[in-house]
Amino acid sequence: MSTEGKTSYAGLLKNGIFGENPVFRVALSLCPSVAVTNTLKGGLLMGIGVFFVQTLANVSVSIVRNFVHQRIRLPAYILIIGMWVTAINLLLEAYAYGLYKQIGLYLQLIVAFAIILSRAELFASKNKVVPSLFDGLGMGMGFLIALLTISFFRELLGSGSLFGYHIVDTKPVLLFVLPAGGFFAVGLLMGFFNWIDMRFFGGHGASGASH
Amino acid sequence: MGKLLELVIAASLVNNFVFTRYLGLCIFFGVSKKMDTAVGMSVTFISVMVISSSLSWVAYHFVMAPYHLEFLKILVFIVIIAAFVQAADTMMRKVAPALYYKLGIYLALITTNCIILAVPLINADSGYSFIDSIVFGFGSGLGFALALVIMASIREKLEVADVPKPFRGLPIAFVLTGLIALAFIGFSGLITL
Amino acid sequence: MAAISEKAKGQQRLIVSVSPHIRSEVTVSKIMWTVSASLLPALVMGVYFFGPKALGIVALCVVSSVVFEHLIGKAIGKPGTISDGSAFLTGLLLGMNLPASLWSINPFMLHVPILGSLFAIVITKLLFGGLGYNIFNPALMGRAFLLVSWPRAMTTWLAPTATFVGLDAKTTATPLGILKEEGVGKLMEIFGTKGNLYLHLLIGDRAGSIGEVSVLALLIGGLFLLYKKYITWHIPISFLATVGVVVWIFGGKDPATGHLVLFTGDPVMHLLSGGLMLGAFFMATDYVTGPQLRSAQVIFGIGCGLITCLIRLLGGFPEGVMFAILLMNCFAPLIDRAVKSKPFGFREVKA
Amino acid sequence: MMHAASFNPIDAIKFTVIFLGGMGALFGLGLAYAAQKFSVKVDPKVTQVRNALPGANCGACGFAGCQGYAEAVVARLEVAPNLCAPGKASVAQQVAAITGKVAEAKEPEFARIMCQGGCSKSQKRYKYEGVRDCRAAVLAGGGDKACRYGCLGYGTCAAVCPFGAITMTEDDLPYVDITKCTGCRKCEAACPMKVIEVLPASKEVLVACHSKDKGVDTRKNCEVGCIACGMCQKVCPFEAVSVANNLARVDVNKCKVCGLCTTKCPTGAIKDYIPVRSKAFVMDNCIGCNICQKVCPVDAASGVLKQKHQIDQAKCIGCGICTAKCPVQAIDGTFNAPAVFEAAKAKKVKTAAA
Amino acid sequence: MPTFAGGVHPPDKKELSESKQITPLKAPDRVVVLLRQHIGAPAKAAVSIGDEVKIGTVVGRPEGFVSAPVHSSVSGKVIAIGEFPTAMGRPAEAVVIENDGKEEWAELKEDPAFMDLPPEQIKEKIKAAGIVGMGGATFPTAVKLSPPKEKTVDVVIVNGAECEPYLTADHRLMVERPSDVINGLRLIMRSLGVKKGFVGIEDNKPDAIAGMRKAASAFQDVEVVSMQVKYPQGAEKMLIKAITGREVPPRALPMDVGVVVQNVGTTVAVYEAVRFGKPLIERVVTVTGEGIREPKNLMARIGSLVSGLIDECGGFSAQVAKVVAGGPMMGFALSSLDVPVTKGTSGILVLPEEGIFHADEFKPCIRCSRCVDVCPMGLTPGLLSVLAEKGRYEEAKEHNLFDCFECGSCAFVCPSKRPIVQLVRLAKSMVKP
Amino acid sequence: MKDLIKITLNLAIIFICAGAILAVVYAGTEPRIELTKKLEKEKALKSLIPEAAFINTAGTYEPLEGKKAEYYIAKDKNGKPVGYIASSYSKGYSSIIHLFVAVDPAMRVKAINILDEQETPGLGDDIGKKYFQDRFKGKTLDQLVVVKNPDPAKIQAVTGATISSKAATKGVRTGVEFLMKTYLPGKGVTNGAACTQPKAPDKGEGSNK
Repeated sequence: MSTEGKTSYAGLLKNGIFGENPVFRVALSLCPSVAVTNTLKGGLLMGIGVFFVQTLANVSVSIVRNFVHQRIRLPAYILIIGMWVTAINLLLEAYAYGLYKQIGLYLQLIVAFAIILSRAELFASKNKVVPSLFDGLGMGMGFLIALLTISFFRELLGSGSLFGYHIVDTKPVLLFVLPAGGFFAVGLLMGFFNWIDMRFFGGHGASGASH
Repeated sequence: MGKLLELVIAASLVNNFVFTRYLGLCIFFGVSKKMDTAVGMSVTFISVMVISSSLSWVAYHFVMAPYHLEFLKILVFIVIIAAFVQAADTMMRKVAPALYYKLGIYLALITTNCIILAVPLINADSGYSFIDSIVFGFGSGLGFALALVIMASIREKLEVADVPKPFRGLPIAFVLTGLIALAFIGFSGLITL
Repeated sequence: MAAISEKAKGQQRLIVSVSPHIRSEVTVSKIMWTVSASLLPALVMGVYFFGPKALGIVALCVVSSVVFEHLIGKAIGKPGTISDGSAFLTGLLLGMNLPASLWSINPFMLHVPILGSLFAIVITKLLFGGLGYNIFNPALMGRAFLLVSWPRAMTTWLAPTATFVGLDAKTTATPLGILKEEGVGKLMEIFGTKGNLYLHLLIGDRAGSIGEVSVLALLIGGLFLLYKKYITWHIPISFLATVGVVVWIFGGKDPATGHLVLFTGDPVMHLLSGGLMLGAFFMATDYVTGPQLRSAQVIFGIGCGLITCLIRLLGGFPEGVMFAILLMNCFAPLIDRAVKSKPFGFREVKA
Repeated sequence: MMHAASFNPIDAIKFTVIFLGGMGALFGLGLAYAAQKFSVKVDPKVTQVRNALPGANCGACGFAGCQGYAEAVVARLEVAPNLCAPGKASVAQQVAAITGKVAEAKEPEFARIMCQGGCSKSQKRYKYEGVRDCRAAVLAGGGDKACRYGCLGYGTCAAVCPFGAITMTEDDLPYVDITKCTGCRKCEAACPMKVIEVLPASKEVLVACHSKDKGVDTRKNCEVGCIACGMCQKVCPFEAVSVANNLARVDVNKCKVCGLCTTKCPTGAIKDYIPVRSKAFVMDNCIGCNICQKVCPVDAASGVLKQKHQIDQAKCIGCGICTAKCPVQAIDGTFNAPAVFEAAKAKKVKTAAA
Repeated sequence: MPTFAGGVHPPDKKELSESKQITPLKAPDRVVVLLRQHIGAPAKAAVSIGDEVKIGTVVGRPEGFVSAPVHSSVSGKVIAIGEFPTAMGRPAEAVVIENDGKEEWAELKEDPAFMDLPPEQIKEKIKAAGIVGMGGATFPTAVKLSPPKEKTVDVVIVNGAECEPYLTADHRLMVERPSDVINGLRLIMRSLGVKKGFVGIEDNKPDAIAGMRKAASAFQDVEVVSMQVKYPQGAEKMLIKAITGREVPPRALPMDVGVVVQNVGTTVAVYEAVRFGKPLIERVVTVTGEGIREPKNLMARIGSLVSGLIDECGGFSAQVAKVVAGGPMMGFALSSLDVPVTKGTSGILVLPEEGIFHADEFKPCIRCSRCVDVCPMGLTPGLLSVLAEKGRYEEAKEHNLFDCFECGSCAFVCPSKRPIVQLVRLAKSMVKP
Repeated sequence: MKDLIKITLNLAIIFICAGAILAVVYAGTEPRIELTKKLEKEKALKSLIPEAAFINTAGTYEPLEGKKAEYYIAKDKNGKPVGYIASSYSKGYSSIIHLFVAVDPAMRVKAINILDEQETPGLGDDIGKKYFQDRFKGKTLDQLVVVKNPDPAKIQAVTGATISSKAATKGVRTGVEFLMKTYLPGKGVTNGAACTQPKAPDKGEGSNK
C-alpha cells in the first residue's frame, strides 16, 4: 500500500471518483445515499459533509498514525471521526440552520459510515499526510458526485424541480421522494452503470459487494 | 403498557429503520445474503441494541445533560458503543467461545451500523424515559432483524432467478428493498409517534 | 439384422427424450388466458357502472403491459414471452384495480395507467428475471406504485352511474372510506338498511376500482377457477375466513363512544366491500408470488387476512387488501422455508 | 435566549476535557485490561490478514466483519481472497499472499477442446429433446452424437465457466478465449464426455479427438476424427506422437510445437492453436553449416556449405525446428525465434560469468 | 376404493391392445442376450464364441449376491460376445446367439409336487431361473425373497395395477392365465412363509379382476383387491399404501414394513420356474401405440430385437417420431430399433409424429404447485427442477431429492412443460445420496 | 503492566485532545446557534402577527402528553396586546404535527403556521400549504370543525387527507382553547381536556423534533 504514495495525486483523486467510487463501485455508506437524496440540496449538503469529514479524518489519522497504539487503533480513529462529525454538525447548525434541521440526524450518522473508517484505516493510517489528504479529497468527491447524481434524478422525477426550482409542471412521480423511491433510484442507476461498463468497457458486471 | 407495545410496533413495523428510515443499509445488504448469517446477526443485534440504548441513556442523563455537554452526544455514544462492543467481543471469545462463534462474531459488524447510533440519538432527542429507551431500542432491533430475515429469505430465492446481468447482486437487492419498502407503506398511519 | 439396420437408416432419426413421453393439456398460456377470461364478468360489471372510459383505462393498461413486456423482454434477452398471456393478465388486473376517475375526471391522468404498467412489468417482473421469478405480484405492485405516486388521483372514486354511459360523473367515497372516516352511521344514512347495503355491494353498485365493485361477478369468476382447479381453496378461503372472523371479533364499535366492543363487527359488510374478493380469488392466488405447499398457503391466506384487518381497522388506509398481499409476498419465501414438505412415509425420528 | 444567558465557554471546555479525558482513560484501561486478561491464541496468519483488511467491518464480504472474514479465509480453502469490497485489488493481493491462495509463477494452463466434430462435421444417432445440458443429454440415451467420444455441444462447459471464457460457436462447439481462461478445470470436471483437457499454454499442437473407435467407424461418424492412420507418428521429428487404442496422442513433454503433424494429418484431426505461422528466414550471421537443411522436415532450407543458406518461403511451414537447431541463431521469423534467442543469450551470459 | 395421495390421470389408451390375445413371436434368427438385465452386478459370460447352446443354457453366470443368471432363449451357436447397443443408449456386454431353428431345450423337468417344495428349494429354483422383477425395476427376485432375519415379512402383493398407459402385458396375463398367477403367488408366499397374499388390480380391468377373483376363490389366504385407477398406482410404495395402508419410510424397502411385492409377469415366471424348471427366456411384451399398424401382446424371446417385434406387428402405420421401451410415463425412448428385448421390457410404444410432445422447449417454473399436488412421494418437484437447472445439486439433496422415483407425474402435469424428471435425474447423477 | 498504562495514557490523550478541539468549536458556535434559533423563532412569530412590535414568551403548557409548548403575547408599541400565539402539538397521520396558532384579542384565529410535519407526501403534507392554512383565518373556536365539502364557516379538509386535516385542526383547537382559558377566563371552554396549568418559563426548552 505504501507504494501508492508514489502514484500521482491526480490518480488518487480519480480513483476516488471513478475507480473506487464509494457508492456505485464499492457500495458502502449507502444509508445517506438513499436517505437524504430526495432533494438536490440535501444531497449536496450531505455530500459536502462527508467530503469534509473524510478529508479531515484522513489527514488527522495520518498525523497521529505513529502515536496511536495498535490495540486501541479502532476506538481512537472512531473518536477522531466522531470529533470531526460533531464539529461539522455544530458549524452547520450555526450557519445553515434551516437545512440542518431537515437532515440533521443523517449528518450526525456520518460517524458510523464504513467508508470513512475504512479509508482512515486502509489508507491514512499507512500513508503520509499529503497522499492521505488527496485520498480523502478523492473519496469525498466521489461520494459527493454520486449523491448529486442520485438526488438530481430523485428531485427531478419526484418533485419536478431542481434545487427547489420548478422545472416540469405535470404531477411528478411522488414515489421518488419516498424511501422506496430512493432504493429504486440507487438500484436502477447502479444497474445502468453496470450495463454501461459491460456494454462499452467489457466489464464483468456485478458491482460492489456482490460476489 | 399500551404505549410500550405501540413503541415496539412503531419502531419495528411502521417506522422500520431499513424500509422507512433507510438506515443500517451496508450491514443490511452485506448480511442478508444467507439466512444463517441473517439470523445470527439479528439475535446479536437486538441484544446489543437494548444494552447500548440503556448505557447511552445513563451517560446522557447522568453526565451529559447536567453538565450541558449534549453537543458531545455523537462522540460519546459512538465511543461507548464501540468500547462496549469491543469489550464484549474480547470477553465472549474467552469466556464463552461456543456462543461467540454462533453470535459473537457479528459484534464486529455493529459499530458501523447507523441504527446503533441513531437509536440513542433519537432517544435523547425525544426525551424518552429509561424504560422507553430500552423498549425503543428493542423494537428497532426487532425491526432490523425482521428486515434481515425477510431479505435473506427472498435473496436465497433470487439466487436461482434469471436476473439480467447488469442487475445481478446489489442493484437488484436495492430494487427489491424498494419494493419491500413500498409494501411496508401499508403499515403507515397505524401508529403515530 | 443388416436389412433392419438399413431400414432404420432410411427413416428419419428417432427422437429421444427423458420420460414422461406424454404430457397433460394444461399450459402456462392456457392458465393465463382462462384466468383472464374469468375476470370478464367483473370487468363487464365495472364498465356497466363506470362507463366506456373505464374500459378504455383497462385497455390502456393491457396494451401498454404487453408492449413493455415485448420491448423490454427483447432488450434483456427474453423475447417471445407475450404469447404466454401473463403480461395481458397483469395489465388486465392492474386496469381493474384502478379507479375509473383517471379518465373521466382529468384526461391528463392517462399517463398513470401506462406508468403503472411500466412499473408492474419492468421493475417488478422483468428485472427479477421474468415470469416465475418475480417476488411480488406485478399488478398489485403497479397499483401500489401509483397509489403512493399520485395519491389523490388514485383515491378519487366515481359514483356508479350504470348503463354503460358514464355521464359527467360525480365523485364519492368508497363504502370502506366512508366507514373509516365517518363511521357506520353515515353508511346507513346513505344505503338505508343493511340489506340494501349488502345488495349494492354484491351487485357492485358502489364506488371503487373498476374491477373490484361487483362481488357477484367476481365470485362467478372465482368459482369457475376453483371448478377448473386453476386455483385451490386454500388461499381464498383462509383469507376470507380470517377477515370475517377478525372483523366479527374486533370490528365493532359502540356508536356512541367509539370504543371497541368485541364480537359486534359486521363481517358481511367487510367481506363484500373493497378489493377483498378480487384480491382473495385473483391476486393472492398468484402462483409465482405465494408459497408452494398447500399448508403454507393456508398460513399465507391467514396472514393476508390479518394484515388486511389490521390496516382496515387500525391503519391509515381505508383498504388494506393490496398491501396485505404485497406484505405477505415478502413473507412467502420465509413461509416456504418454514413449512417443509413431508415426504411419503416420513416419520419423525424418535430419540 | 434563555439558554444563552447561562452559557459559559470556559465551563464547557473544562467539563468537556474532564469528561472525555476520564472516558478515554477508563476505556483505555478497560480495553487494555480486557485484551490482556481475555487474550485468546489466534493463528498468526489470521492476525496478519486482519491487519491487511480495512477494519471497517462493513460486512460486504458476507462474513461477520473483518475478523470473521480473516478467520474464514485462512481456515477454509474455498473462501476467495478477493471478497473485501473496500479493500479492492491491493488488499486482495496481500490476503492472497498471506494465505497462499495465489497461483505460483508457473506456466499458465488453458482448457483445450479435444474435439472438432461440430454439428456440420459429424453424425447424430438420434434427435435429442430436453434440457440443453450435456450431462442431462447423456442421461437420455447416452448422448446423441454418433461418435461416443465427441463433444455433445450443449454448452455445459460454457455454463460452468466462472470467467465467461467459453462460448459456443455456430457449429455447437465450445470456443475457449484464452485471454479469459485461467485453467481452473471447472469445465474439465463438468464435461461428461471428458472432451476437455487443461494443458500448458505453450503446447499448442494437439490431437483434437478422443475417438477410440476403429478408423472406419470414426470416419463414418465424423469428418475430423482421428482415424489412427499413424501419419503423424511417422512425420514427428521428436517422436512426440504415438498411436494407441486407435487414437493418436501428442506427448506434451516431447512436443516442440513444430506443427508438422498438423500439415500431414489427412482428416485435420490435429489442431494447431498458433493462428498464423510466420515463416523462417536466414540472417547474415549464417555460417552455412547446413544443419537447417538436414533438420527441415519439408525441404525448405537449402544452401551451399559455408555460404548463407536460403529458405524457400513457399515450402516453409514455420515449424521452427531450424531456428532451434541453428548453432548460431541465424534463423529468425518463426514463432519460437524470440524464445530461442533469449535462451541462447542467457546461456552465453552464464558461461561468461563462469 | 383404496389408493394413495397424489397421482395423475393420463389417458390410458389401453383399448389399443387390451383385447389382443398373447401371441408368441417366432424365435428370431439371432438373439442378443445382454449379460446385465437386472439391477446389481452384471452376469459373467459363461460361454465362448462358437459354443453350441440350447434353450435355457446358462450363458451368463451371476456375479455376487445381487445378480442373476441369463439363459439362451434359442438353440444354436454363440457367434459373438461383446458390446451391443441397448435400450438405454449406452452399449453393454452381450452374447449373440444364432438360432439353428431346432428349438431344443436344455433341460425341462416338471415337478408335479411343486406346491409342496420346501421354501429353500423354491428360492433355489427361482434363482437358477434368473427371474427378476419384470415390471421394469428388474430387481433379482431371489434376493427379494431372502429378507434378512430381523425383518419379518407377512404380506405378499402381486402387482396387477399396470398403471402405465398403453401397456396391457400384465392385464392379458391375468385374463389368460389367472391360475398361474395365483399359483405363482402362493409359491412366493410359501417361500417366505407368509400367510396373506393380495392381488392388486386397477379398476379399469374388470375382466382381469373377475378372472383373478375366480381363480383365487379356492384359496382363503389370497385376496384380489380392486383399486382406483390412478398413476402411479403400480409403484411399490403406492401399492402397499393402497392395499395395506402401510407407508414405506424414505429410503426403506417394502420388506421394512413386512411386504414383498411381485409383478404379475414375475409371478407367472416363478410358477413356471418352480413347476417346470423353466428359466426366464421369454416374456410378454405389449407392442402398441398410435404409430404401429397392429398393436399386439407378444410372447417374445429375451434377446429378440425390437425391430423384429415391430415387423411382427405390421410395421409402422405413420411417420414415427418416438419409440419407447416401457410405458409412456417411465419408459426409455429408443435411439435405435436394433436393441434387444430384455427381462424388463414390458412394452414397445410407437408414437407417431402427430400429437407427440416435443420436450425441447420449456419455460421457467411458475410455482403453480400442481407437481406438489400430484407427487406421490410428497416432494416439491418444481423446486427440485429449479435447483437442478441452476446447478444447486446439494440443495436439491436437502429437499429429499433421492426420495424421487421418477414416476413422471410432475412433468406430466407441469404447465411450463419442464423436463422435471430429467433435471432430477441430472441432480441425482451429480451428488451422492 | 507498562503496556497497560501506556495504552491508557495514549487513549486518554487522544480523547482529551479531541475534547479540547471540540470544546473550542462548541464555544465558538454555541452563541451563534442560539442566536439563529432565536431569530428563526422570532421570524416565525412575527410573520403570524406582523403588526405586533413585541412578542414575548408568556409561559409553557402541555398540549400533548410529554410535549411542552410555549405561548406568547404580542403587543403593539404601546404595550397593548394585539394578539396571542400558542405553539401546539397534535398526533397526525404518520407524524406529530407541530404548529403555531395566532389569535386576535377576541380569540379569532389570525393565522396558523405548521412548523413540522411528516405526513404523506402529496396528500397529508398539503396541510403545510398556504391554501389549507388560510382556511383557518378568522375562525372562532366553535368553527374549528373539519368537514369534507367546502363550507366557509368550517374547515374544509384537504382532499384525501381527512386524518391529517383533522389532526392539524385539533392542534389549532388545543392552542386556541388554552389561550381562551388563559386570557379570557369564563368566556371559553372550561374543561379543555388537553390543557394544564400554565407554568412559568424555564430553561429546559425542547421543541426540536
